[in-house]
Amino acid sequence: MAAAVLVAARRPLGRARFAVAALAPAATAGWAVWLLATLDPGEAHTRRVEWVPGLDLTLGFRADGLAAVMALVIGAIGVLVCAYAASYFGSSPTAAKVAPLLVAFAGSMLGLVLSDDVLGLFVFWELTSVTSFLLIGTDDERPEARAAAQQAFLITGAGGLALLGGLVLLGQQTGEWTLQGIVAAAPSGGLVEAAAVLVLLGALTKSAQVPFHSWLPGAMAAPTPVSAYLHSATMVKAGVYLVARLSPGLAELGPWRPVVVGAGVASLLVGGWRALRQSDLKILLAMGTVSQLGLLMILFGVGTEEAWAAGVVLLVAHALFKAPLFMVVGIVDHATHTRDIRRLDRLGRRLPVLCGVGVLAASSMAGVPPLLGFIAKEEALAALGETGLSWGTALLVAVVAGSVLTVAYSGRFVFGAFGPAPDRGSAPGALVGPIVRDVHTPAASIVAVPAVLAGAGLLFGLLPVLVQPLVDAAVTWWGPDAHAPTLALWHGLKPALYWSLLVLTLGSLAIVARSAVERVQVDLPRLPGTQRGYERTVRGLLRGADRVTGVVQSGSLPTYLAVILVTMVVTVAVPLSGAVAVPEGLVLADSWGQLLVAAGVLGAALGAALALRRMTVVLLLGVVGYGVAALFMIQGAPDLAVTQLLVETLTVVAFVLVLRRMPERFAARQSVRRQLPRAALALAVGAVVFVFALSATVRTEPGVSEEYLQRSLPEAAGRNVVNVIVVDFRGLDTLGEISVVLVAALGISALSAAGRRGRGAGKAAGTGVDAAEEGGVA
Amino acid sequence: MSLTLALVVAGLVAGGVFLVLQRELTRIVLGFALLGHGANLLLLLAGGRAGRAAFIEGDGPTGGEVDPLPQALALTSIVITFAATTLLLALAYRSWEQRGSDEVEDDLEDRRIARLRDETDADLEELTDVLADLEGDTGPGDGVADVHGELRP
Amino acid sequence: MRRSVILETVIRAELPVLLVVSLYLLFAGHNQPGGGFAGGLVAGAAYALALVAGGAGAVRRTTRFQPTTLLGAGLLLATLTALVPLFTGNDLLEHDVLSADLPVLGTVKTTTALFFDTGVYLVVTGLVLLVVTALGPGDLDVGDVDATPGDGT
Amino acid sequence: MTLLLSLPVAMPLAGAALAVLAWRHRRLQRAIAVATLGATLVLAVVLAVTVERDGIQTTQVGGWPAPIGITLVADLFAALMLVIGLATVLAVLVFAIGQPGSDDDAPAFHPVYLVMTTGIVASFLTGDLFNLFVAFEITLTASYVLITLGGRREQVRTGMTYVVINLLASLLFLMALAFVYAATGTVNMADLVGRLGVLDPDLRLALSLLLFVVFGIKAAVFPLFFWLPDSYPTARAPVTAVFAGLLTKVGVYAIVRTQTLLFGEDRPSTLLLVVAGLTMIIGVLGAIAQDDMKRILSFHIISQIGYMILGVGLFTVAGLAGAVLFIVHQIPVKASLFLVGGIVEHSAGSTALSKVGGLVRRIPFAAGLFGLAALSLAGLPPFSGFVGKLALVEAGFSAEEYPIVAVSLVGSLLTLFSMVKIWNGVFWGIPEEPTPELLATPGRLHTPLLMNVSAAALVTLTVAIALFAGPLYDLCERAANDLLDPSAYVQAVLP
Repeated sequence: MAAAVLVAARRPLGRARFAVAALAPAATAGWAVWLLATLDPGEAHTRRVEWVPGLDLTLGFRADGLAAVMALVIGAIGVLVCAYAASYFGSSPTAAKVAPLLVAFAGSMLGLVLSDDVLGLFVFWELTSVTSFLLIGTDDERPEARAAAQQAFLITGAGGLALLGGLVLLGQQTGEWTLQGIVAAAPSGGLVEAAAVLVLLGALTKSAQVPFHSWLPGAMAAPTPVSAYLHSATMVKAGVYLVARLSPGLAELGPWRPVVVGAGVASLLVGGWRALRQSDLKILLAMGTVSQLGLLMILFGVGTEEAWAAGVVLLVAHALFKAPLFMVVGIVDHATHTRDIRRLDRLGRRLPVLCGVGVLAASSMAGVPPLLGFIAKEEALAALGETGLSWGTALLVAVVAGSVLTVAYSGRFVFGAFGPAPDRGSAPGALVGPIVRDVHTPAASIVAVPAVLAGAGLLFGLLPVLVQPLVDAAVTWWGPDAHAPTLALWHGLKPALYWSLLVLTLGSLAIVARSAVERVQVDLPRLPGTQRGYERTVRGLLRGADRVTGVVQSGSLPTYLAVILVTMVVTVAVPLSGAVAVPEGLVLADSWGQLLVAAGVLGAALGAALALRRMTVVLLLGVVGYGVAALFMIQGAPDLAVTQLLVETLTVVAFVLVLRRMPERFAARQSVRRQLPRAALALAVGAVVFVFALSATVRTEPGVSEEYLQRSLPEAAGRNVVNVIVVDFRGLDTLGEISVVLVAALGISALSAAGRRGRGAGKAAGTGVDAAEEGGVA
Repeated sequence: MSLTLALVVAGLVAGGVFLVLQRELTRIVLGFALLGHGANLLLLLAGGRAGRAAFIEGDGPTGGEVDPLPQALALTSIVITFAATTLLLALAYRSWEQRGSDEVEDDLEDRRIARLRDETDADLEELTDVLADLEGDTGPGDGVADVHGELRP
Repeated sequence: MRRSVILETVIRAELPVLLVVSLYLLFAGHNQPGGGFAGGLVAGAAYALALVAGGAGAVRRTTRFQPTTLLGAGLLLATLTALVPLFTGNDLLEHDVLSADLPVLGTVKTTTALFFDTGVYLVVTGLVLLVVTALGPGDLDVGDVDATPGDGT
Repeated sequence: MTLLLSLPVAMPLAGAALAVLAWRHRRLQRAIAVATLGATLVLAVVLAVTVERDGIQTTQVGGWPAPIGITLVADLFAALMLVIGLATVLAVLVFAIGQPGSDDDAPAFHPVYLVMTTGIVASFLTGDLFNLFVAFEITLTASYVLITLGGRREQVRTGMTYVVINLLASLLFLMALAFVYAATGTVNMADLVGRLGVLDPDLRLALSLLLFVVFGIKAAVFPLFFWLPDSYPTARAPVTAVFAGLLTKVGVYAIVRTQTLLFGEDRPSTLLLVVAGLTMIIGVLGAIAQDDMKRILSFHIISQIGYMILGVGLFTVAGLAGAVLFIVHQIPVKASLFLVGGIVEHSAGSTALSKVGGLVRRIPFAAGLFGLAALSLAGLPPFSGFVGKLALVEAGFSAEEYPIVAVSLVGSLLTLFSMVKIWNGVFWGIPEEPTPELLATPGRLHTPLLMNVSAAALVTLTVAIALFAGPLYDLCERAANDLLDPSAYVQAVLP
């Protein structure tokens, strides 16, 4: 069984075409059917691949009924989408790009629905986001495609991170890292509630639920086969699927129902309403998807067995009608080069077969008997009629309203695509373009694909017994005793039937009066757009980033240094203030000589800090250096003194060599007011160092030094202990030290070589690079 | 420990910091030289009071020798500081050669960012305009379908 | 730069003296103040002096090596001194005591640390040479082949 | 074990010396550099295997017992860093050799590069605080030279910032060492453990914070990182890659080492978490504000450092294990991203998002590499960054530090945002016509094989990290255990 996953997940190499690509989903579908046929209720095939056991990260697969249903949808729709895409793309180079991504997506999606371990599920979850990003951006030369891909990725990515947080929290709170375990534990508690909300955020964004739905219309920038597959039939169902998985265990948690059902109802209504005003057929369908997913959310999330089972039926039905609808739009687009219903006129007469397919699929969407959509809708209404919740009736009314909208936009789709063009006098149609007259007849092979799907919707509607096993298999997830309702076209005169009739009647009225509805829509105040919200967020982020960066990243070296030093002073001074101490044996000075030299050094240092001529500073620096050498000598460090003397001489020489070419004085002195903060900071640093030096001298026991004195002569044959330390005891330091010296020497030489090259070039060309650069500054 | 020495250290550090905070590269380099002296003296100070140099005259230490380890450490650090300071000086010199001035420049890109921009992602703007139409912010109207048509003749 | 013949002569005479001093510092370092570092600085300074006084030609006549060669050889010597004991089963940088009977000096006892210190000496000499030539008068380039006069014309 | 610990430190130095002697014989220099680093990497792997099997390894340099001499110590953390660091250094070297007109042309490049490697190795292995200072100086001085190699004006200007800031950090480090010595009389880290323990807690905290500031400058944490994005992007691609991949991590390594070994008892945990959060967010906001691929990536270095500090701040086994895993994953990822930046620069002449576009068509292979590395950086599964992020999230939740986990997740989203921004700006879109300058240079439109190979090698390494994340995480957990309980370390150094 893992083999099936692997086969599906493997990306065909090279220029795989859709025929090859279709093999993977075909295998998946076949495997799913076999699974459904052989699985006993409640049974499952499992396979676990430990990845990071220390983090409970396991790719644990569990193929149960629900997984098989999902796999069947993924596989079957996948095969058909491949068949469709083969005709759709023809031999365009895009095909080579899309085919492997589609298969990769199918593999990820399959992994998602087969995963039992939540972290493993998350892995596939994000993989579908990545493939979706790449597929939306197929046409990457168009800016909207890039932006849409980015938006989809960011919104689902944000949800994904919430999901990750939620899953980890859930796992840690329950100790269970599998869906099965979590559902069985049916946990509760404040943190679990927080975790559930986070998980739901992930699910809602993925399933494009209000208010996170804004990425889905944009995602329609993807090629139509991609839209049909990812953005209607499969990927967007991931969120719904996750809710379905967790609902049996978490539905009783406080925030669960309000969040899921609230978002679902909002999506159902907003999506339907928005769909009703679209002119672009594809966007119309996308809004319809938002609406349908809302209904699915409600069914799976409300937390009753019947609703859950109805959700499974609707999920299958939705795949069977939404995918062909997208395909129909793709064919229309191919044939007419537009998808705008204002430019399409009586297409139904020219393409009657296509029209038939479209009508069939749209009817299923609207819930017209005897199609599968009707059965699903009726089951849904029946289940929602008996939730037993205090606000059950309100929910039912909302769903009925949403269903009316569904009927209405289904009609808008059919009449928009295949009916007469709307009266152009009433609409501001100047920008729309002319009504299309030339129509290329699509190939039979491409029309056949949606026909098969729509036909399946009819077949299953007429013979619901064919779908029954799917629902039976899936519902075992709800509980060991759960039973799916028997699907049928005719259940007798029950409330659901009346509701269905009401929906269809009101919907039909809306279709008949569609121009009036359109006018009402124009006149009504507009709903606030979440797209603007997304845009504002991103803009705000960019602006905020600029502002923050503008503040912290001043680009000025003195500022950076000052910040570092202030940080040092503050962080150190706080604890140091608690440890101020005067060391034992503190004396004013070790000798008069020390005092004298010290005064000289301090004076010279002060002079160096304040001097205005470069050479003066260098000379004073030399005085400081020699003074320090003298202090070394007084301290009892002749080696240091000698070295310091030599180093100081060389430093001064080096400075003189460099500074003799520079202007004598520093640039105009800055005002005292501007120097004051620097002086203050300098004094603060000096003070901290001073206090620290006093306070740190607390050592009472001898350090390691005694060892050096003892061992120097007998073991290292040297009388100069300092030298012995340098070359022997701590020879590694010295080895490092000379490599520093070597590197510095090479660096200086390289810099001066570069300088000479610059000058050489300058001489050769008359105006050299450096000369030009200098000119640029001046 | 000698208070005088500690004060010298503090003074050198303060002077060094003051110079390092200036804008002229040469003063910055000089500041580091002062800071280096301060740090080296500090190391020595950490070894305790002044004493006899750490030479073994006879067969072994006679007591009263000054702590040799900080000296060795300071020796290493003098060399390292010298190497680094000289490299910095060469860099300052190169900078002066190139620009005819030895003041540190601010980072251009940072300054650009710091000047608050109003323009934002062009792609995003385009998408938003398109999608806002779809959502109905501008009502059913403008031609949208062709923007979204991935198949152009 | 005008060259002073007298200065050049004096310095050329002094050069060997300074070199001997530097070698003394190197060899005596283990027992007296000095060591490879101080020795190297003196040797380097001697050449620097020669450079300033006598120009590139003078230095080239007295130095057989490119400064980079000195650097490389010094580091190699020091590193090898560190590495060799590893292959005789000892620790990195472990030194052996050496003693030799020399004609004038009598029995000299030292350790392999001397080789290490010689490495230090060479590297430091190389550094000083490179620094002085890099920052030194522009017409006195010695360090870099591609900087010989005539390149730029 | 003497050989295994000593050779990685000394061999690159010997190589550097030979490379200096081979001045201007570029082929010879290349051969020396590659051979030395290759051999060192092999040794590091053997060392890691030994440490994994036999526990902490030590050697006393010069044969002097600690704390008289300098001790080289390899625990699991150090060994992991060593292997991954050397692999990255080697891959970047190959890139530099393959890149036409790179710094590899300068005779100083190879010796300096090798010396820098020594510094990095020594930083990981040394058990002596002063020797750590020396190792830092080796690394830094070499990096000063590398960042300004070529001496172009932009390089000199930004190199100046880099050198000045790091020099200041070095001097602060020196002062900190003086204080530590004044208080304890030793600089051997294992010896310090006991001697610091008896100090006044306030004094110890002051020492701890001073060292944290020092290493924080090098590791580029908030508010000490401002220098980094100004200086890194101007160096050539290989140099930036190795800086980005390793140098900041050496600082993080020092933070982890000192905070766990020396100051484990009174860690400033809350402070660290706050610093971590600010570093993540301010860093990634900086990235979002940029319009140049290399600058965006430079800000990401900072942001990602925040995640490592987060792990340290939690100060639990899980947190430290996450931090170690995160560092190990970051080194190759970051380096490979900058290498791809180098390929972009090579084939498009710029890395400014406004000046390039549609490169997925011209350099699809590099685009793919970027995609993998970018997803990894953004912490998306199934890549290595995801495992690291997951480890930190789990550790954060376990420690009940919810706010910082939330911040880290937000930071992760913003990282994704800016990676998508690079992808959209550089690899997608309408391809820019090659500039005449590019067309005039033969071979510019074609990426040299070695550049692709070395970038691919690093990406493969990150994929391998993801693939073997299970055993690797176990190693990290063991490393974290060792870090939290220094007694084994002390025992190994001072038997």
